[in-house]
Amino acid sequence: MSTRYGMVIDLDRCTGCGACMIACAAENNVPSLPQATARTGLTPMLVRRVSNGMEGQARREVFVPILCMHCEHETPCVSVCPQQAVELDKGTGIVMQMPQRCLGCRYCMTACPYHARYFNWWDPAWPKGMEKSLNPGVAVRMRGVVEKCNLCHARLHSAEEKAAAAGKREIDPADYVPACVEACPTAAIQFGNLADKDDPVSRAANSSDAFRFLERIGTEPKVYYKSGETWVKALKESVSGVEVKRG
Amino acid sequence: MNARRNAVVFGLGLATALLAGWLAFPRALYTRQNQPLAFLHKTHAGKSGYAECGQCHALREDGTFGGIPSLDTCTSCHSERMGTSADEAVLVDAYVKTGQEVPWLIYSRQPANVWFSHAIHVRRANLACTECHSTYGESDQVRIYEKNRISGYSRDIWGHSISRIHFSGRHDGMKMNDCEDCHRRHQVQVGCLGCHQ
Amino acid sequence: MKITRRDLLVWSAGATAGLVFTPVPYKLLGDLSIWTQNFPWIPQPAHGPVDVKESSCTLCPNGCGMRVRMAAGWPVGVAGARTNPVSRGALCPLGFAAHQLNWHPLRLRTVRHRGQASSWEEARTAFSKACAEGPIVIIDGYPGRAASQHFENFVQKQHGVYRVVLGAESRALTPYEKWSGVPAAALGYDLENARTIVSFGAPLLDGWSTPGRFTRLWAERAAGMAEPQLRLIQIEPSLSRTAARAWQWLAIRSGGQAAFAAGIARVMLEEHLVRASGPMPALTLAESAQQSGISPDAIRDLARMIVAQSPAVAIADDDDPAIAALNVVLGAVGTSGGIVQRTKRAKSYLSAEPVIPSARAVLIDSTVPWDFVPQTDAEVFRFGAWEGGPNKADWLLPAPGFMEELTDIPTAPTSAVETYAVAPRLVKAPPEVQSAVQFLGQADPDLMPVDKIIHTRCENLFRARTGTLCAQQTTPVATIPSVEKLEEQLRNGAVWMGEPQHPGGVRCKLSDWPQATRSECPPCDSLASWRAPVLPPLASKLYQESSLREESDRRNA
Amino acid sequence: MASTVLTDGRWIERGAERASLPQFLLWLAPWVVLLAGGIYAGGLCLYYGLNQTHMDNRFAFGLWIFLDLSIIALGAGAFFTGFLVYLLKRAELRPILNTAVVVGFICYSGAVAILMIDVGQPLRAWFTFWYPNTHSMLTEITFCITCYLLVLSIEYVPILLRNRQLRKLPEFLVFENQLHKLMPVLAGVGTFLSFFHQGSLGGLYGVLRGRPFAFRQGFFIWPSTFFLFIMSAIASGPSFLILVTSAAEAVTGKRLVAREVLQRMGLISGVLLGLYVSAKAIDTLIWLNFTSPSLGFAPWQFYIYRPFGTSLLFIEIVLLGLLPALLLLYRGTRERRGFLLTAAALTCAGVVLDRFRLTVQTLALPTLSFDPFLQYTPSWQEVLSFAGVIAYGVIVYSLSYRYLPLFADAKGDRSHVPVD
Repeated sequence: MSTRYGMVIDLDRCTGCGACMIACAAENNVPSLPQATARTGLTPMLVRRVSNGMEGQARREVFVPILCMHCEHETPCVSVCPQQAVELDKGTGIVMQMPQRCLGCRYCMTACPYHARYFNWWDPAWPKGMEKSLNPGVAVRMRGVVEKCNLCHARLHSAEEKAAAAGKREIDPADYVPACVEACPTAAIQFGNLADKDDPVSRAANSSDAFRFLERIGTEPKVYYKSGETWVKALKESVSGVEVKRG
Repeated sequence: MNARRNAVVFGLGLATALLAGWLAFPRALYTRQNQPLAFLHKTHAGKSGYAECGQCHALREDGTFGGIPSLDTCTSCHSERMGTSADEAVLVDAYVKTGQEVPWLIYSRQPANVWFSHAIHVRRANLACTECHSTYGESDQVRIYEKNRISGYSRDIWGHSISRIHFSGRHDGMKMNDCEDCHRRHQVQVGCLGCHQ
Repeated sequence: MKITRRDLLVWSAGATAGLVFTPVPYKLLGDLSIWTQNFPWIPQPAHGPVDVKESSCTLCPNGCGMRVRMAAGWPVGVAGARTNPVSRGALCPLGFAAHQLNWHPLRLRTVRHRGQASSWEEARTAFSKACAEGPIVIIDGYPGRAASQHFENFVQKQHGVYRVVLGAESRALTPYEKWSGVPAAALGYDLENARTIVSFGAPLLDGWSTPGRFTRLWAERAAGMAEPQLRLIQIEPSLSRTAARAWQWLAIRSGGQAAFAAGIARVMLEEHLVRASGPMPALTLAESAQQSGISPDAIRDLARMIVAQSPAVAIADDDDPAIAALNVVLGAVGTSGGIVQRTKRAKSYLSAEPVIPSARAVLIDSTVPWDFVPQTDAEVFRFGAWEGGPNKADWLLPAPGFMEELTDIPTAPTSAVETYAVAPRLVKAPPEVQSAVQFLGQADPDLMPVDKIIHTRCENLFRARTGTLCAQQTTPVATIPSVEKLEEQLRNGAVWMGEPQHPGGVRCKLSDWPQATRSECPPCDSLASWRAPVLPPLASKLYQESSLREESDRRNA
Repeated sequence: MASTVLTDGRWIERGAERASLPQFLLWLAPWVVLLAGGIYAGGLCLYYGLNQTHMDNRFAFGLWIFLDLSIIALGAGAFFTGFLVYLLKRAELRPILNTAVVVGFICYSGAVAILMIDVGQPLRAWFTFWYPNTHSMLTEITFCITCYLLVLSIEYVPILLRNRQLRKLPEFLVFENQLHKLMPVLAGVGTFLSFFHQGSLGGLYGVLRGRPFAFRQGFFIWPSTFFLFIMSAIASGPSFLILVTSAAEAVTGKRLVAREVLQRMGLISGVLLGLYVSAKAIDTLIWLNFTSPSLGFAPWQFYIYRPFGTSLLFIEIVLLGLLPALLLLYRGTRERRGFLLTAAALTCAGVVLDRFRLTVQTLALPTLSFDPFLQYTPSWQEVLSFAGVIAYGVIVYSLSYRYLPLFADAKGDRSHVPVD
């Protein structure tokens, strides 16, 4: 049975601390550039702050972590890439982005309704000496290519290598946990195999509180969200009037 | 007359280009470097009785590949000069005594964007080292290390024939195509990120 | 025969045609694109064996457990250590990039005297000269460490004084010390047994104290539950992160906290909801309602709810005595689920006033927040690993950075149980830096060095034979064969945890309602207890590359 | 004598009257400056990367893609005229054929040049040919456009070789004749290729199910925009040729093509435009009532953001669609030069507006319910580099006009007939 890695993010548990964003950036050698802004920066994991549009005591806010949804069906970015730099992996269900193949046409970015893809507008750079702190498992991307969440693929690599060295065929699930999942202080992000019906994640994904953004587009994203609050559930459908709180 | 002359001149141009492209170009494309020391696999395999590659080029506990042994492996025997060769002197004086690692030039070093797991290929797939590294482990002389001026890759990645045409059907290179060929032969399918990082 | 222009044309036509049948164009095309895949100016990660070291974070006095991935001898990744009983595997966001701080552009690397480049020798001579002339003050931002012990030993011999600068979480506990005589350093919140927590602007879900402790508790007992076992009520003017997630948020008028606390207390006493043990506030309910901007009914309802849902405790975001007094009235002091005494051992500290008279030299440890600037005419020796904007010290002395020195981790300020951990030196410090301890050590060589102090502390733990050692598995100290074993385990990231104490240890005598003394600090979106003057560069993800946190609240990173 | 130094008479067609060389150079000078500026701006983008533009992660496509799509549509006149002349044997259009080829060549080469700057890694662009993803509209476009540019260049060669001096070389003359035999074939190939890439350019956005504003259901594998783009391209191509030749006439002060030819082009344009507009109207209705709602998007919500209100829809379909179509279809208006030109201009404007809405508006609109509506203003580098392309076009056209027999049967009449 092939694996289908997926997530369930409990929005009621997310405190918007941003640990997932920084853990992700550190794990994946994402640079931090002084020129980068909220619209040109690189945040493969991005926590967005959403309000119910009201003011004063009636105001409610929720924090929505947005990452690549690893769409299972008619994956928008896969079909549009002119040179197979993106693919939906048969074995794992991970949507893989290959920066070394990418020519930077950015067609996939216009195709992604979740804005989960980011372009390297600048060459990556680190303060002098800090390149020593780069994660050896992840290649640094160059200017002019698109990158996104690959579900911390370096961790899957080491898990596989460990298994192989031990003479095992399957990896130990405990060895493969993406950085954001590991970092979340409230365990709001659950990660697991959606293809396995007994996996807590697939159970959570099938619960009544679970939903996916823009479900009706029909791309079958593998990142689910859940919340008990009605106004938060309403965010999945496209209705205008609720906007990102600036700052 | 005029036409014949043209033909000759045209042919001359053609010939020049072909010669330059097939003979001069490959030489010009690569820089040639010597290894810091003339390490001979044969001698070491023989004298020190290492039979298996894995005895020196071992896997670490976490399954990652150790690569070329660190200096202390050398020091275990070469703490003092063991012969009269010049390289022996260099080894002991420049490295063993100073404790500085030997800056070996790695023929088969893949770029940072490649993830290759020896554990998976050797333990799981039971491939012999020679599948990729040929019989260098038995060689009795050091090879010149050739580096591509543009890409910075070792020549072993592209393989030694510039055309990459091998009538045996098997390349001596370590290019992506070579990985793909082997994977095709063994019907192993991996996605892009199965081999890239 | 002469070569005509025509010949050249024909010749080059031939050459061009020939070139197509050589590898040249194709190989060049290929290599060129490979070149774009590894631009020479783009850094490459190092090769080398990877291993994981267990340690603790030293960037604020909460000492969360950390797992540090090391490759080729350098830290390449940080994660929370689940084995740590207090932080429980969580870190604040900044902790996840802390391993990059040592290369921060604002890292202090040279001794500076009034802006001019100077040397350690000159600094040392200046210091010993000042010591000879008169009393010196050593200011510590992280009391209870072996280094702090070292400082105290030094000032004892030099007839100087030892002062501390406490963070907001510790300051919030100081009123109880005044009223009960129990040192604030011995007090903590028994959050695990509370059913209601009234936070007066304390960023409980945003880096307050040990981030992992409360956020995990909240996640397990409150998050997304209609009827949570733990009710978090946030009293705050603006919709902060904590307020956004709280069970109830009361948008109070800025500066109305004390009045609001008084109102709650009055309702409790008037309606005899509590044993009338505390003093009656001067404010009438109407007045406190008016000052806090919350209707009397809302105050009354809240008071009743709090008592109904006890054990409850109020948590202040600073040393506001009114909120402490509310806890006294509420009977939350010295009871489980409230403010408890975790140890008998702790001593009380004298916190450093900004104004320091009659000192000849003031030595400020690198753990003191950068914005603490003493008002003194004495010579100021400021240690720091990074500089953060202007600081009026005569001497700026580059100190070891993150994970660059051996230190021990005393109990986190708000913890209900006593803990002890050791953070080993994982990274080689650059040759030009020196810690305050080393500096003093050179001034007075027969002081006990830090590793000795840590060893004696281990001996004490070993002799006391109480508590457990939390690592992959928890082992009672009593079963550990030797002190060496204990110390070794601690140095490898194990955490010692003391026995939970009986809560009744602390009693407050408070005759009349205290006057509000605290000054109002503006609402702040930066993480509560971070003490380094700079942020890791990756913090730009939160402050600059997204709109998650206000740029204005970012310290110069 | 200075005049003999500054003369290029022997390169100009015998009998054809052209401005004096200094005058010509004077005319070229500003365009050359502009071109230089464009090259500089483009160079900046290549050297420092695309941070020189004001595009960002949300506005990943900007001015360049919009204008590329536009000029490729307008350049469609080339293949379509070829198609009419060679395959449908409409010989009466032959006089305008050369212009059509040159204009097409300019539009396509310009577009390709801009695309090379627009991609982040131009040195790797050839991967598309080596590892093509056959499902991607962009692959289809890349292949077709490159091939068609090749075709256009080949079509351009004979015109080039008919230059007075080059003609003198016997080999060239032979070569040119051979090429001429090839022309019908090339026209066929060109038509085929254009048909596909014009369509694929429409598909480019039509397939984006993640962008419900652009997404369209379609027939077989092609979304409706695929066909709409082809229609709009062949409708606007002739109109654009009318504008270009008229512009040339205005500049040179000569009648270059017979009125009938232009009017014929106008009629063709009008017919196709009529078809296109009605098709578009139907498509829009389908989208409003079925496609968009089925994806969970109430269509009205796309039009609440100013300035992209429903008025834009009206302008595009009625003012810039129906109106010019009628103007071109009625002989009365078509034969009045003023109306003809206005109609042609409106037609082109309509197609450009369509491209604009598909590229820019699509990206500005939110997809997630909490997305903001986005603004984007191109940087001077983007604008200047594209201005460079226009300058390049003018220069190439001017040179071709001066030294090549663009209008084979144009009377080089000495008397300066005022443009009526």
